[in-house]
Amino acid sequence: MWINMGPQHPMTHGLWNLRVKVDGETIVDAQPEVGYLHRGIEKICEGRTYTQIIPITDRLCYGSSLTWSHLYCLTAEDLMGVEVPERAEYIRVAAIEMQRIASHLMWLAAYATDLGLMLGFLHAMRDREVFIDLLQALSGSRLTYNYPRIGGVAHDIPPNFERDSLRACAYIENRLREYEDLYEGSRVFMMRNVGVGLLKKEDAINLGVTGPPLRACGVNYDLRKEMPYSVYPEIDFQPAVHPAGDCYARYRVRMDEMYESCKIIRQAIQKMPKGKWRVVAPRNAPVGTGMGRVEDPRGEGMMYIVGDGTDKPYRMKVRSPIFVTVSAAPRMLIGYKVADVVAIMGGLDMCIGETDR
Amino acid sequence: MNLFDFCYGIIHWLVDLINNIWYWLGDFLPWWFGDFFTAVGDFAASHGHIAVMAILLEVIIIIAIALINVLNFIWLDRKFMGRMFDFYGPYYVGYKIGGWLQNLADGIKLFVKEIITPAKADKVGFLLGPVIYVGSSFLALATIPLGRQFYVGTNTDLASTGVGASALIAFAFFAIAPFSILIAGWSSNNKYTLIGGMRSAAQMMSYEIPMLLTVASVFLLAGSFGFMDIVAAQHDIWFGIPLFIGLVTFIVCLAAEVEIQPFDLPEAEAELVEGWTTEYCGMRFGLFMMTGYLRGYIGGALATALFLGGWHGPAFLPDPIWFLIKAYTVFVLIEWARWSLPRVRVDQILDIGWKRLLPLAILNLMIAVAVKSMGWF
Amino acid sequence: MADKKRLPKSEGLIIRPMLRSGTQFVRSFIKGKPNTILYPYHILDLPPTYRGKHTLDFKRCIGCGNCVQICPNDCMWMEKLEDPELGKIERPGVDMGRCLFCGFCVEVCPTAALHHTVEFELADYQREDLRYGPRELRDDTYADGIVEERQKRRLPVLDMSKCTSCEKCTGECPETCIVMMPIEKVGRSRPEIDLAKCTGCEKCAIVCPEKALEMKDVYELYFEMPEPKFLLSNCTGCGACSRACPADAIYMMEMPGTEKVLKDGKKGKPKKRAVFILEKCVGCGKCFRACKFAAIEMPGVKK
Amino acid sequence: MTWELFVFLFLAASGLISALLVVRAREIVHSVIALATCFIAVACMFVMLSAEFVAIVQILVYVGAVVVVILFGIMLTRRGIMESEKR
Repeated sequence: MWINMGPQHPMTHGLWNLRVKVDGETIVDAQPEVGYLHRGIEKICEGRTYTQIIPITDRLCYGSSLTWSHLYCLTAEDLMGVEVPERAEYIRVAAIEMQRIASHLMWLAAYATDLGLMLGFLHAMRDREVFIDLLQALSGSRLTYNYPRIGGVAHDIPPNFERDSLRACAYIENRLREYEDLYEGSRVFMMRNVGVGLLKKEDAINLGVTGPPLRACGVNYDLRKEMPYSVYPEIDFQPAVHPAGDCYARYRVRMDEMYESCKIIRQAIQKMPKGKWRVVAPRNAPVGTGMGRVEDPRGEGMMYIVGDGTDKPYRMKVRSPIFVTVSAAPRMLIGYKVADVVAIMGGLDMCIGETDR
Repeated sequence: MNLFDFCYGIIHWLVDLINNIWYWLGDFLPWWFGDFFTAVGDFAASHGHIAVMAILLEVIIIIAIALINVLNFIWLDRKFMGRMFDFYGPYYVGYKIGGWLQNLADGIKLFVKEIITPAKADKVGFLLGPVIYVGSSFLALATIPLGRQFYVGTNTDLASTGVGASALIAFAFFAIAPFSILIAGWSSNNKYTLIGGMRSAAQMMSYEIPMLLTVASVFLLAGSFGFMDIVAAQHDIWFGIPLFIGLVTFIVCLAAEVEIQPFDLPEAEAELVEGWTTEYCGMRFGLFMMTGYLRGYIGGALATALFLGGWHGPAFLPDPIWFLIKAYTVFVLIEWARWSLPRVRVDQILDIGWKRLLPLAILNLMIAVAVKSMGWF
Repeated sequence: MADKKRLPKSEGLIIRPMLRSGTQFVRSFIKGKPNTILYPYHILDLPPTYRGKHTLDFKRCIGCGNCVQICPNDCMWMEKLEDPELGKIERPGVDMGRCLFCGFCVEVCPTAALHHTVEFELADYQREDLRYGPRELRDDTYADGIVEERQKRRLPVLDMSKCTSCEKCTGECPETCIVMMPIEKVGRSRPEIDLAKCTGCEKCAIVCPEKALEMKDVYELYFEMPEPKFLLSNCTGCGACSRACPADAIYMMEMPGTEKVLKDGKKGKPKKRAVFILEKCVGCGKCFRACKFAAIEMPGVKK
Repeated sequence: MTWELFVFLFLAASGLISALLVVRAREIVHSVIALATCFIAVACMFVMLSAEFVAIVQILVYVGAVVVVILFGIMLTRRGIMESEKR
């Protein structure tokens, strides 16, 4: 029996369809279908000037919009050859890591409801609010921040930002321990997660899985270490890796990443120099190509822009991590129960905005 | 004076009152009409007739108490959940009484909503599903005594015992629910509802056995199938203390039977959209939801009567109050576990039922046999 | 089928999560108040950087239309108005139904006349009601009350109509950032100020005999705006660009030696040419649009 | 006519009609519903004969078992076959 999970289904976290063929309650085949949220962002960007694209790239992912506009700015700076002031780089790193924590907390919330734990949902959403408030004070908006600019960031940091962010880090580290009790301390959670959705290391590499699902397979591949961008080389942190390759490993990797992000925010705030936070970016890009890669909360995000000398890009390409990762879903799903679909797909942290673009 | 006497008295008084007017009216009419009037009045005032009406009144009283308790339960659940989740819960509707009226508002909203029957649904089954579910749950409620004198009786002579096998009746009707759920799930003609119904059947069947085994140990200790005897036997010590394993097993099974959170697979909203209630809307869904909480109340009442000493407690509060306090405590305990645990998978729930709870239930039964044969009860 | 793995030890089965939720329950009472904000009754605490509804300072706004140019969603438009104080003016309006609140219009405003307020309750009954014209956005006091994010500099601003090319300012400048540049075919030169070097010492403004250099507040602009390129061969001297320029950066100057000799031997009026003071240019493209003879080129600006 | 006679007639009628429906119904689930109704009617009759325990066991065992019957009914038959026979 084929079951359509989606496009309107609590499991999907967006608009996509997972067709699952079940034998009893065991999955024998699965077909992810995406494309319900296609907005043609790559094409829209070709009709806009380089500045005007920044708010559009915010809309790529509703979970971590800052990462994507940062990625776009990195790419455009690579194309135009703009040197970013050091203060702006540190502000960006702090903001991205806040966004990463917020995104992971949103994942944790969604994952909790997938497994039926409403308490986890509301607690994680409440604590995400702390970081959303910080980013709101920083950028002026709650979801689509539109904060990075080509050649820096939009504003300087607001007063009390250092104090508040250090306080938020301490707060969230306390809370994370609470979550660990709530999730890992619970026998039921472990029953649902350990040994579910196993993905082999080779399969993960062959299918192009990136980010936490890849690191959960025991592959130590973090772009912040492998291809350092921004000021990550000057910051001391360890990428979170777990060897098991199941849902629990993915959960563990994300939890560890949140701890690491707190460390990074602290270092970025302490090392932040005084000075300019923005330089004037040229209006017209030269003829040539620019490329940027970042470690998105969901995996490796990549952008590629071809400039033709005018103020609009000739071509823009976005590589979204989830679009690639979701193709590995059938490998993880087959052989498990229908109830495991939510655990496995929830563990991938689906974000349809960037997948369909 | 027990509940039956009380109702009998009221009905008797009412019938007398009406009969006075009736006979008075008959005096104005010719003699053959007057005779007819007298015959009807005498029939109405006969013992059997008044007894039937008294039983009906009893049922109405019990249902009213149950429904008020259900409203309380929903409110309590929401408030408790809200504080646990760090929000207020019901707040504005009935601000002075802590948002208690929110349930009534929800009920009114559900009442005025349109009831849609899916075009491809099986009409008979779609209608029968909620009917059987609600009906069987209310029937299970009927035999549970709230106090020494507060139970549905049929006869004044049975004052001390109530219905002979009342506990068995409660469990028999409590066990009908999966039948209605399966009917509702099948007739909605939807894959999710069908899977939900199947899960419900599998789950309830596998939890019925450990539950009845634990209950059997209680029957063994009390030496009776009736609630009145069981509660009376707990006068010195609650059965929950020697049969602690049984109490835990019973509450876990109860959570599974009532389908609340760690075991609410039939309506797992993340995987099967809303499980077997997916296609229901309006007041039919409202009935399902209300009956879910009603079953929670029944479950709490059963646990109270069987393990927690029923209405026994210090005498400064009347019997039904003690009973309800214990039932509420059991309910809150179940809710606490409900909001802090994720959902179990379908094969794991059967594992828990057959591999963990069944041995525990048998162990509990053995303890009961040992205790009984030692002559402590 | 899944490998049967041994579950890691989670001590206490369900005790730890239940204790955590119970702790939260107790904490909620100790704190006295849950985390919820009862929205319509309790007002949200928003930071001053919040991007809500726009305000427009009519006195600061020069009507350049840069905000309309940069808007990614084309949700702004320029509206011609008749104001009792300011006369005939052009001011922007915003369609809140299409606005994505990116804040570019505020960032690009050369005079910091547009601002976002923290007002966010913009819901209305009809789509047309969401179109806020300039009069509805007007708030002439808001911009003075807030701390400007962008750096404000006091810079000498040249009024070319008063300048006599006396070169006094060049000698006075301690940073040597003022250079006299000859203007083609006019026979005069004008001071060109390198704003990047300027420290705002005000010496040039003091020394100027005609008060042609004045110190004014100029906001730093982070966007590189397109610059007009002037083609002298196509210019007819009509003056349309000068009238269109909102920043007062184009002056019409007479070119000596181009006078037509009339029949009665008298000399007519000389031809005029446009002189661009690019330091004052805000890059709005209005001159480009006003010019009917293709004498101004602006790459990247729509006609 | 006493109450008991009236109730007995009602129960007997519903028991008979539902027993007939078990055989006559097209949908297998309908016949199972009728079967359950029949059992419950019989159980009520046991109550009237003051054989309460038998009645309760009737409900517990038989109505519980009906669920299994439905499960097998759904699993072992296909709806398409039944509908094609109807035409």
